[in-house]
Amino acid sequence: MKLPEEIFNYLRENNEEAGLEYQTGDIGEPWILVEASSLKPVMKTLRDDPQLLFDVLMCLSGVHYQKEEELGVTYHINSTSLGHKLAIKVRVPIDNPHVPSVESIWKTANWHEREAWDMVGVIFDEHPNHKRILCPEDWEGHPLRKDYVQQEFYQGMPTGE
Amino acid sequence: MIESYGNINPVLAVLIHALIPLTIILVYALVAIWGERKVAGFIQDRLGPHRVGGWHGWAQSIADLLKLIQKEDIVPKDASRFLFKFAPFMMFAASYAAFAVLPFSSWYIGSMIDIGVFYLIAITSVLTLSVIMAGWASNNKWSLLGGMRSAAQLVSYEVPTIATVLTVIVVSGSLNLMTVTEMQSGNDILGFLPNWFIFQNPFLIIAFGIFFISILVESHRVPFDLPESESELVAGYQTEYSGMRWAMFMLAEYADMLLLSLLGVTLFFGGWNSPFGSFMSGPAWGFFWFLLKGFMLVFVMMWIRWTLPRYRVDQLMHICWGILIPATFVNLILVALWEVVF
Amino acid sequence: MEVMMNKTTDSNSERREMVINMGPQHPSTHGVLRLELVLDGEVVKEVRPNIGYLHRCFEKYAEELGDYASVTPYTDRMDYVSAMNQELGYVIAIERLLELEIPERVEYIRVIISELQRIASHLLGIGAFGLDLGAFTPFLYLFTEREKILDIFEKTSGARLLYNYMTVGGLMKDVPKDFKKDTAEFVKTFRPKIKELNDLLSYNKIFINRTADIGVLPEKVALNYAASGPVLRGSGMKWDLRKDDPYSIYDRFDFDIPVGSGEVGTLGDCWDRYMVRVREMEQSLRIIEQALDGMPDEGDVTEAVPKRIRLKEGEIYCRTETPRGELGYYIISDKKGGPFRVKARAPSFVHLSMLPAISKGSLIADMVAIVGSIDIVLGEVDR
Amino acid sequence: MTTVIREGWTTFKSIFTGMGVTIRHFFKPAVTELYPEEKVELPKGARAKLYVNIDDCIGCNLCARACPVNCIDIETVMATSDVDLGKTSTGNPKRFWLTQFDIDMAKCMYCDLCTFPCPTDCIYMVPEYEYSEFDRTNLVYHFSDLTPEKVDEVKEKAEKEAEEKKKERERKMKEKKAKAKDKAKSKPKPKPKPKQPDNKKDDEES
Repeated sequence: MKLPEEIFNYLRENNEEAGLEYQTGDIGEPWILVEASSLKPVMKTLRDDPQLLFDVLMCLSGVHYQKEEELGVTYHINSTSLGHKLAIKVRVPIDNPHVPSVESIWKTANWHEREAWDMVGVIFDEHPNHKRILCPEDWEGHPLRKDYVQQEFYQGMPTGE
Repeated sequence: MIESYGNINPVLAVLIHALIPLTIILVYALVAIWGERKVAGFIQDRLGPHRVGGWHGWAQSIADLLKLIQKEDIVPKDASRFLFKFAPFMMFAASYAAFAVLPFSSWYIGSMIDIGVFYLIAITSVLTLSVIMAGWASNNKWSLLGGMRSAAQLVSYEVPTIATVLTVIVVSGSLNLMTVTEMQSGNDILGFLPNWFIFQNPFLIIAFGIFFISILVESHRVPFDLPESESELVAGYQTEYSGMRWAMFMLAEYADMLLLSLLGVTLFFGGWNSPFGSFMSGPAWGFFWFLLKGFMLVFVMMWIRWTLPRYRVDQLMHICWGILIPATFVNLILVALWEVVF
Repeated sequence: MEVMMNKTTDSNSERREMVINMGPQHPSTHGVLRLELVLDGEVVKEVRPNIGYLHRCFEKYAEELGDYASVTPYTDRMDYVSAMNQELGYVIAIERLLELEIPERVEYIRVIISELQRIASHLLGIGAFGLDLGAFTPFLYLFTEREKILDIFEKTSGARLLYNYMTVGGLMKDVPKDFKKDTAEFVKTFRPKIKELNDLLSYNKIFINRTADIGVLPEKVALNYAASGPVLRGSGMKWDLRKDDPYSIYDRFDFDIPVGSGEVGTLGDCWDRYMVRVREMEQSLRIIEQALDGMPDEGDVTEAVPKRIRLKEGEIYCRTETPRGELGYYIISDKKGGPFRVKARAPSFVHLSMLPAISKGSLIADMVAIVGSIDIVLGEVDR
Repeated sequence: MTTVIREGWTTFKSIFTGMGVTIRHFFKPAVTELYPEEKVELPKGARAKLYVNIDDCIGCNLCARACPVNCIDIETVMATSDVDLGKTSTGNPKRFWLTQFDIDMAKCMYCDLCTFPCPTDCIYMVPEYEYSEFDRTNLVYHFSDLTPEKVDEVKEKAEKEAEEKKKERERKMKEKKAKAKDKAKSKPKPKPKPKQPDNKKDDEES
């Protein structure tokens, strides 16, 4: 059972080049900020390293940070055998929100990433089935953006009041 | 029989002979639909129909009939119209025609032909035809699947049905259902048991078991109601039907259920013979006993329906070809041996 | 004949299979779910679940409301079959952010109510599963029992399905006087009913034929798909958040976690998942009994409810064990009155994403059994 | 061969136990409650329909603000000083005419969040569930008991009152400015005034 602090230090020693950063808010849990480019290798080590063995991606959520004009993706991973939990964040600018897909590491990411694309508009590279999952395929805009305005008509049907 | 009437002109006599089973079927169908819903209700700790027509909603199925008559009769756009329209009537005609050979009582039988059983088996295979016709004609993927499933199911279960009927013919020696019933009158097996076939020969009990399973399949009853399994194929071959046509399907299904259970009663439970030998037996009582035993079997079918889940298509086939058919033929030999010995 | 393509189906005109849409209006899809089945005869070659028919964007509501406490009625609407457990998850997440001290009586009442809700939800899940396979009667027997639980909930919270009963820091109202008596009486009458269900359905050979060796989910695949709850336990993994990631006061009760054992078919098939749910109900009864004894009689349930919730910057991911699996709330708070972002991680969403993996090469009848065995609720899938 | 027999035997045994269970239920009395004849009365705190005891309402608008779906809309008019609306049963003075208090039961989701903030507990749920309507607009319940004429009369009395008060406030302001000017002339160097919070000063200017 390792605390996020120790996991962060352990990760820092193993792969130097990844721009890792340990952050925490005033209340609640800390998280590790990772560069979008080095996300996949970090995730691979997190899953396969015998010390860590994060075998379950609990939750993957897309977030729109309006003030900093950025889109973020938060991964909550958990190791059922060793029992520790970790939160990892990726921040990408809003105009080219490209994040590598972790679908090959955890199969559950497939639908979660499609939902993040649908709701917040983060583009996941090499995603096998990069389509909207909740809204209809030809829906415009991403509903969970802070500045989202619902379209008046969808295929001729009025949408809101 | 017609010649015993003497002076009534033959057309009227034929009409009477044709109408008696028809009225029995229609009245029985209405009562059976209401009965099934009441049986289902009581088994599931609820009441079933309770409002229409006063005491325990006896008029419920009449109300249903009226509703179905005035409902719009939709024929899908590019269904093959004639086959679609004709299928339900053909199904009902098949099961109605088969009633001709059933001996209702010593005094009344539709037509006293010597190969009654042979005729009956031939007619019931027409049912399969009408179900496939309905399934294919309604141009709906679900009913196509329902039709195909029922084709496989009905055709393959013809074999165990015929084999078990054959075992009884081996014992009775004649194909004429009236003589089959007459051979089962009186009750002198072990002193008090009526000498119905089921008691005469122990292996016939196994034959009855297999026969009962296969008539469950023939009349699409759970656990074998795959052609119109609600939870998988929406409503199988009946999906596109509505109004009077669908009512005709329901009528045909219940008539088929009664037909096969009456056949079972004739072959195994001594048709119109009363279980107490000479007491309460005679042409009038024959009617009563024959229908009472039929309704008992129908009740058991309903009881099974509200207890068991449904089989899958390939398991159904495995049971038929893997277990039932070998069992019936082995049983056939055993019955024959038993007959030879006693 | 050319298979008519609707706009959203990608064209497979060169493949001559039959594409059938099972849903969104279909008797056994447990809600508005469209399964695009590519069929070769009756064998299912490929499944493409299409969801989103019941999407009401709970997450947008949570942000727009601008107040932490008034989100609870919307959490009920996600998995409307086990509403209390949804509220419990959200409420515990906010209390952890606030580091709020909860009175004993509230904790005990919350455990009793969420365990009752677990039984009610399993009753519906098992009944619907039996219905999918053609057994109509168990559904009715189980629903008579479920009505008793709903009556208890109606007396406590006033509503039958969507309660909005738990708030941040406590409960809306105190339980009525005869709450303990009703619950104890329910526990006593319900135990023999489980045995009756086993006689009627669980060990019925036709039911076993229909569910054994079907939709087999190996443990490794389950973990890779982040399965949880009865689906994961059905595959033989002893993983229950009430024990492995304890929240509320579950560590005070002793109950064991039923796990699939491949008793009838291979490990991880439909029957194991079903049987885990049946045995879980017995364990919930044990918890309720222990909680009833330990429940303090006095204490105001609304004393710790804060008038106005003010949260500083920060975020938390808090997960609880609902009848369908692990329900997680990821809440980001900034200084304003309402949450900046609430992400609800629904177990049914994850289990449905596994469907293509476990139902390769099964028949339509098995497809119905598999969907029934993973026990999904579409309100939670679409949020 | 033996497996087939054993398989067959377990199948029949399980079928017959199942049928035993159903036949036992066949003879048990039904549990259905016949609705129109046997009416089920809801428990005391059941959340079925909102009711407002209007003479206890002080028009504080807390319930409308607490409602997540905004199905309560209240319009209040300030009571003029000459009329006294008396006190509610809980002793809070009533200072507003309630010209409109509508609850749209078609939008209400029975979450009961409105009954808690109410200071006089005048809005609560009544266990009455047979209020279905043919027309959806009939589901909007009007709880205000003021007749339309009374509403107009109250409204324009309130406007009159508001103008008087505004005039009176301007008059007071002019006197103060006049007093301030002659004070400045009489004392060349005024005492340093204590630091005043900004917003108080803005009020006086506006």
